[in-house]
Amino acid sequence: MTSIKLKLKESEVQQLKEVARSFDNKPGELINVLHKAQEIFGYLPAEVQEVVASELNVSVAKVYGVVTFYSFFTMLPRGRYPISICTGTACYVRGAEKVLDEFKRLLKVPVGETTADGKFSITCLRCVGACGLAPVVMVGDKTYGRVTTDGVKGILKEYEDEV
Amino acid sequence: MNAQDLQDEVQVVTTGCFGFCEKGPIVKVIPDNTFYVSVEPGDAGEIIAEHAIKGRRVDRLLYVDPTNKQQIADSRGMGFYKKQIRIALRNCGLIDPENIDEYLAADGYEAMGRVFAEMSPEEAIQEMIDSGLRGRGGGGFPAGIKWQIASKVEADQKYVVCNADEGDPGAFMDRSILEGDPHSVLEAMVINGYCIGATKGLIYIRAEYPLAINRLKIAIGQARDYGLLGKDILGSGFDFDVEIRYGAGAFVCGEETALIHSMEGERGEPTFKPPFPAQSGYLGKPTNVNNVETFANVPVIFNKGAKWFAGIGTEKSKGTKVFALAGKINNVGLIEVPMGITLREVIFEIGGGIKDGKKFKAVQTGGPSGGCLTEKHLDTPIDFDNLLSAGSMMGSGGMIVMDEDDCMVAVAKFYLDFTVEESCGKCSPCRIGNKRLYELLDNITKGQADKEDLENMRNLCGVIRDSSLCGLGQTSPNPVLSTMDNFMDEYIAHVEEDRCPSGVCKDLIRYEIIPENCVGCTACARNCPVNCIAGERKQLHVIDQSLCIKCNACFEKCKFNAVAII
Amino acid sequence: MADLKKMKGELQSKIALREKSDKPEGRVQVKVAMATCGIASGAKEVMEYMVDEMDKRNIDAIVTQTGCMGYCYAEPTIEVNLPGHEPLVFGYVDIKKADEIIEKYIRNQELVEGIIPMNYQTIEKNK
Amino acid sequence: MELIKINIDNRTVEVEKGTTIFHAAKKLGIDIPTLCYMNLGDLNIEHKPGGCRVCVVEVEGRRNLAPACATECYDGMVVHSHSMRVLNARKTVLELILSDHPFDCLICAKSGTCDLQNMAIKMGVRSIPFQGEKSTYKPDFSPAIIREMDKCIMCRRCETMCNDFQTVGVLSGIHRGFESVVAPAFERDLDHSECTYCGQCVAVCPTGALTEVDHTTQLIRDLADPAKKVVVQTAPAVRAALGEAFGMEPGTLVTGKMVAALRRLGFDYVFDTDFAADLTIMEEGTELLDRLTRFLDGDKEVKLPMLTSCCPGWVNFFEYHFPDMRDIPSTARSPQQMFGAIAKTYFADQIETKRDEMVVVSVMPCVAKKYECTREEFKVDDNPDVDYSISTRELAMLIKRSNMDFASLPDEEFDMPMGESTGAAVIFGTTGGVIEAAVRTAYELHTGKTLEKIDFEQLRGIKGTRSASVDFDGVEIKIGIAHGLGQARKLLDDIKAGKSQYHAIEIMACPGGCVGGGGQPLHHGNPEIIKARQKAIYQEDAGKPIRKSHENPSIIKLYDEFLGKPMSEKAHHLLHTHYFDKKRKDVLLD
Repeated sequence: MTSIKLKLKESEVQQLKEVARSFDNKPGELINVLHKAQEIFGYLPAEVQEVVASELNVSVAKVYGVVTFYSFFTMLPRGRYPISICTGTACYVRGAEKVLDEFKRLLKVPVGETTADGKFSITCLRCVGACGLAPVVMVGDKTYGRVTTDGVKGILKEYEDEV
Repeated sequence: MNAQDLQDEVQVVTTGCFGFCEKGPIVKVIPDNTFYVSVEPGDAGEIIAEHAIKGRRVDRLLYVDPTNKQQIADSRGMGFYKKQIRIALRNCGLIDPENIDEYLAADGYEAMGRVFAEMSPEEAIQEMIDSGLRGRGGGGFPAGIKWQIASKVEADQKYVVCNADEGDPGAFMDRSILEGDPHSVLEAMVINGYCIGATKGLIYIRAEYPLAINRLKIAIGQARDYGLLGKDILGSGFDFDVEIRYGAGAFVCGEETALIHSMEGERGEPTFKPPFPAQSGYLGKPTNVNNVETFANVPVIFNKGAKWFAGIGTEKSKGTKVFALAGKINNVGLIEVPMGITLREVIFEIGGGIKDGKKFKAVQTGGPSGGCLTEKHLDTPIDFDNLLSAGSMMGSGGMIVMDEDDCMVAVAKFYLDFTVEESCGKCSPCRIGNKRLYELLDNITKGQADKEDLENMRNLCGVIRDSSLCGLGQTSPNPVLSTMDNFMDEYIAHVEEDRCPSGVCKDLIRYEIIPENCVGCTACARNCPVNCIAGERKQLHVIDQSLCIKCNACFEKCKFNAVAII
Repeated sequence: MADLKKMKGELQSKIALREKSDKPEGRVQVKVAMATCGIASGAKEVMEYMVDEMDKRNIDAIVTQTGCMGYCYAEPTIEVNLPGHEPLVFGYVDIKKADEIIEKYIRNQELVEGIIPMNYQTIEKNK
Repeated sequence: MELIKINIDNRTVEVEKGTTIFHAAKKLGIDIPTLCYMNLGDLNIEHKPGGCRVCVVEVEGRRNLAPACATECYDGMVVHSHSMRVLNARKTVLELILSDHPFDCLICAKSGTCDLQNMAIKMGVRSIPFQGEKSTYKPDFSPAIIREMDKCIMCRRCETMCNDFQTVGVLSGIHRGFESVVAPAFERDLDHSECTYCGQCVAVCPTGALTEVDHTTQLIRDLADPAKKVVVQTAPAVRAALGEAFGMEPGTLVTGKMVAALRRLGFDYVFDTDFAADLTIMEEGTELLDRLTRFLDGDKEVKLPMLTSCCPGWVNFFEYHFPDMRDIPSTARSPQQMFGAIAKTYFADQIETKRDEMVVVSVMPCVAKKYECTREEFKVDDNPDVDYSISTRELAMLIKRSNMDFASLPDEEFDMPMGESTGAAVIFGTTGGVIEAAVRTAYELHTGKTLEKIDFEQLRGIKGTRSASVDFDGVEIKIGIAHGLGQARKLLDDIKAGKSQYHAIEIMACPGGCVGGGGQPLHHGNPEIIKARQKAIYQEDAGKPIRKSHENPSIIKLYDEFLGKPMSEKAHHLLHTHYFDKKRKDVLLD
């Protein structure tokens, strides 16, 4: 897994330390702390993991082992409009794969990556539990149900004008 | 109606599917709920004349109960409406989940009060055992026995864990319960704590369920404010409180030992059992793990009695089961049916049949751990043991319906893709075996496999099932084995004829234009993303096979059935 | 084991509470299914609309949220409970439909299209 | 203890309740194969992830196969360890593992000592019915350890050694499913991690995924170079384990044959690290006495307890994890480095050889020593005191490569002067040995009396942490001993908290000390092998004519002719060192 080189600001380090403290710096709270950290930074770059490791007194390797185990955690920054395509069974049998292919084709990025302008990123989700609306696509917090390949362009268009 | 000048008094409205398609068309007259079945246009006049004007029922068109041959007029008395019984979902869609008062008004926390006042932990556990409730998370282990084991282990601290890491793709029962009736789970956890001597409860919930998390938090806060959680609950001297822990996107964490490791901040890798969590679980302490739906049944068992509960369902599977009905079915939704109902009733009556009038092919139950059941299983009563012997399993309750357009090899591959991605990697058969199984399936869908590979695959399935560490690996070959058992012809077509009978596997199909049907509208050519369709307006179009990426766009666009999948 | 007396007191206050929260006769009650699929298909907007419009149109109504009703294929769904009538569930409710339901069904008890028949029994009925 | 009866392959055996099928079968002489199970016995490390699934057996009445390593027996249990079903599953699982493993056995460093290879031979695998994607990783070459994770089978033994036994925490399982592998954080190279190079991961790795850096080619080239004087030193633990590489029983002492072999390999001088061990005692013992005397005189500044410093894994450990305590260990260099410093000065002068014409090679039971040689502070004008270090395994390989029949070699003696040593030096090879050697000398120097009994039994043993007191003529000296860095961490935490009661503490990174080192013939986590080597070390000590370091005539001569006295300025310059703060402060990625 590659990572982005970035230097944490002192205030950000303090913020992380505060998060760890709010969980009593307990090693068992690692996953909760990582959730919070990802909420703050949007992703979990190496240096965030280093700070978390030292605050909870666990090894960095262990933190990395946990981060890479769970698909909810990401070490890559997501686009401003993260697109998540549900590939759960219900969505699959109702054509999610074709919808996904259409997104990949239009944005010219593979799953898990972000467009060069940092605007969109594509990820796959396992069932958001809205199977009645299959296939389902989420852009940020907004959910689109019963998406067709034709509808993909329209969804992207909604975000096109925003700078 | 208009002809009879009744438009002001009688309204004709279309409604959603009544879920009773075998007897359609159906007409229901409100306010008296009279339900007419198999109505033909000629009958409509009679209904209007007799029922709407004179207030007399047209007996001829009433539904006849198949068991006692009596005509039933009121739809609520009809057998079909008895098919669903809402126990776990009793409050979902009825009460405001963010208002504890509504739960209290619906007998909420009464079971807890009753247990505290009238029962010893042993008696309460006995009640659970007598109810016959089996774990709804998939395995079907008797919940009461589980509680009993945990209660008998001596420890200074014990834990109650609610498994809300619903990970089966296509399943959303637990989410719906937590979003619709969070207190029922909290109440059950307190009862569980009282029974086994635990004072701490943990709910392990997927981070992907923000709404459920939020409603749980509200519910916990309200229950604390009302003294229904915390110290000395209802003056019983019993303390119990609940915390929320978050999953982070790992299906394997539905396995209880993996779930416990995840709650401890570790990689969610399962460990060999024994020791069972009841002996050594969270932080090494005795821990009882049940899933959301199991807990949601508990208050009802104490309110209505074990006997009442055990009166529902089959001999070995008591009560009801919630299913998330999805896929190629008309009434996609959440249903709760008594154990013992048949798949036919679920799919064709409650589910309203197959979408777009297509032919039913298979229904997948139990998610990636389950199997595909077919026509021949439609009349099998659904319970834990029957599904197992049919080569599938109850699982947590996902039910995905497939029609004639679904390729069963591709479906098996889809599930294996899921398993490969979700395998934790700890044991070799699951880590490498499932990968190889996926690759074999992939080869089949590409026409690169032969009959020998099928045998190889069957052996591999057996070994993965026989020697994997946890439930995930032990059940992962089920989608392959059940499709091989039931749809061997499709496998054979792929390996021997390089043909995908359902026209799904891209490498085995090609798109061709049928000259007789093509009118030269250019719709296909204009929508082809790789411009591989040539042809002038009003001329026959031709697809360049060497460039075609099989995106299906031409097929979808053609209004004249001139594009065929061969 | 438990202090039964105190326990009883608690239960009594519970019942008082229940009476208070029981639905007052004569008021319209609207429940909006606000589970994830409902919200994803627009239940939140419908709920807000309902709350605002009931107020604006001077209809004495309680609009509450509730969990999944199980009719995922027809989301958003709402249940309308008119005094003296059986509760009715409507599916595919958007703002336009909501307006129609208020004007026709709630005001004038006229049925509108999109009724979903209730298809289960409650535990009370199953004695 | 409750006894239960179980039946395996139609034979009954009585075992204690709680025994696993694996151990019950052992009692019947049935060797159920495994690739992941590991039990360090007395060191309280039992690794039974139940992951490889090669040990599966059939238990009557059970739905699926049971892993023998993790399944406990119950009374009346009936087990089949080689039924058709078991053999098919075992072979299929092995084929699966092999399907994700390179087929370069012929050129693999582990060939011949590889558990996976042996298993394939045993199971008669002749073809792999599964083709598909193979895991590929960038190989990682550190100064001491090579990681080729293409060969990893996810037994996770290394992870257990690194985390549970050593508490170093460099390795962790990462990713999941088919992508999962064991790696340092962010898949960085070991060189950019806090790896101490203790080599225990290498010692337990069943395949060629973890091996040591190979210096044999370099050595052959140097031996062939007539312009170079090649000097070899061999660590005490090597002689107690080298024989195993030639099929001898663990614990066979092969000192004389080893010397003969080294001489035949072409070394110009065959010396003994034991000589330097005696020198270490002179310096470290004097330092301890100095600190003790000052402490007893009321000096509040003096740092006690004093920690030993001869183990390079341990030195790395405290530089990374306890840098604020780096003034506590003795400043004495390790015997390997003392040897190099003296060889390239005192001895080089004697044979009138220039520094850059001399190659000092060490044979070590250790992989961290390879790293220690490369430390900047042990170089003069970029020329290292010890040029490089080879492991016991590499020496065995060289001997085989040079067509020698090791067993029939005569016993020969080390060269003089740096081949002369005492019994005190030999026991450096085992846990408790360094401190016992130090006590022998410090006692006599402090009290001026001769020890009546040289053996300090209270310092010996295999328990992870031990403590003992020695009466220094009325002054009670409290001594702590730890082997395994996890045990060391506990003692360091106590010191940090001001709770330590010790005056001196000996720490060795490896289980059993150097006898269980990462460079030895693989112990595979078998504690019996380690204990046998330990016994051999004490046997060598008992047989030595001189058993106290300060009585070594060559050492006495060295001080007379060259160093002056212990802790002299010259001694300081050549035989002492300083430590660095290596805690990662910079969280920036490189």
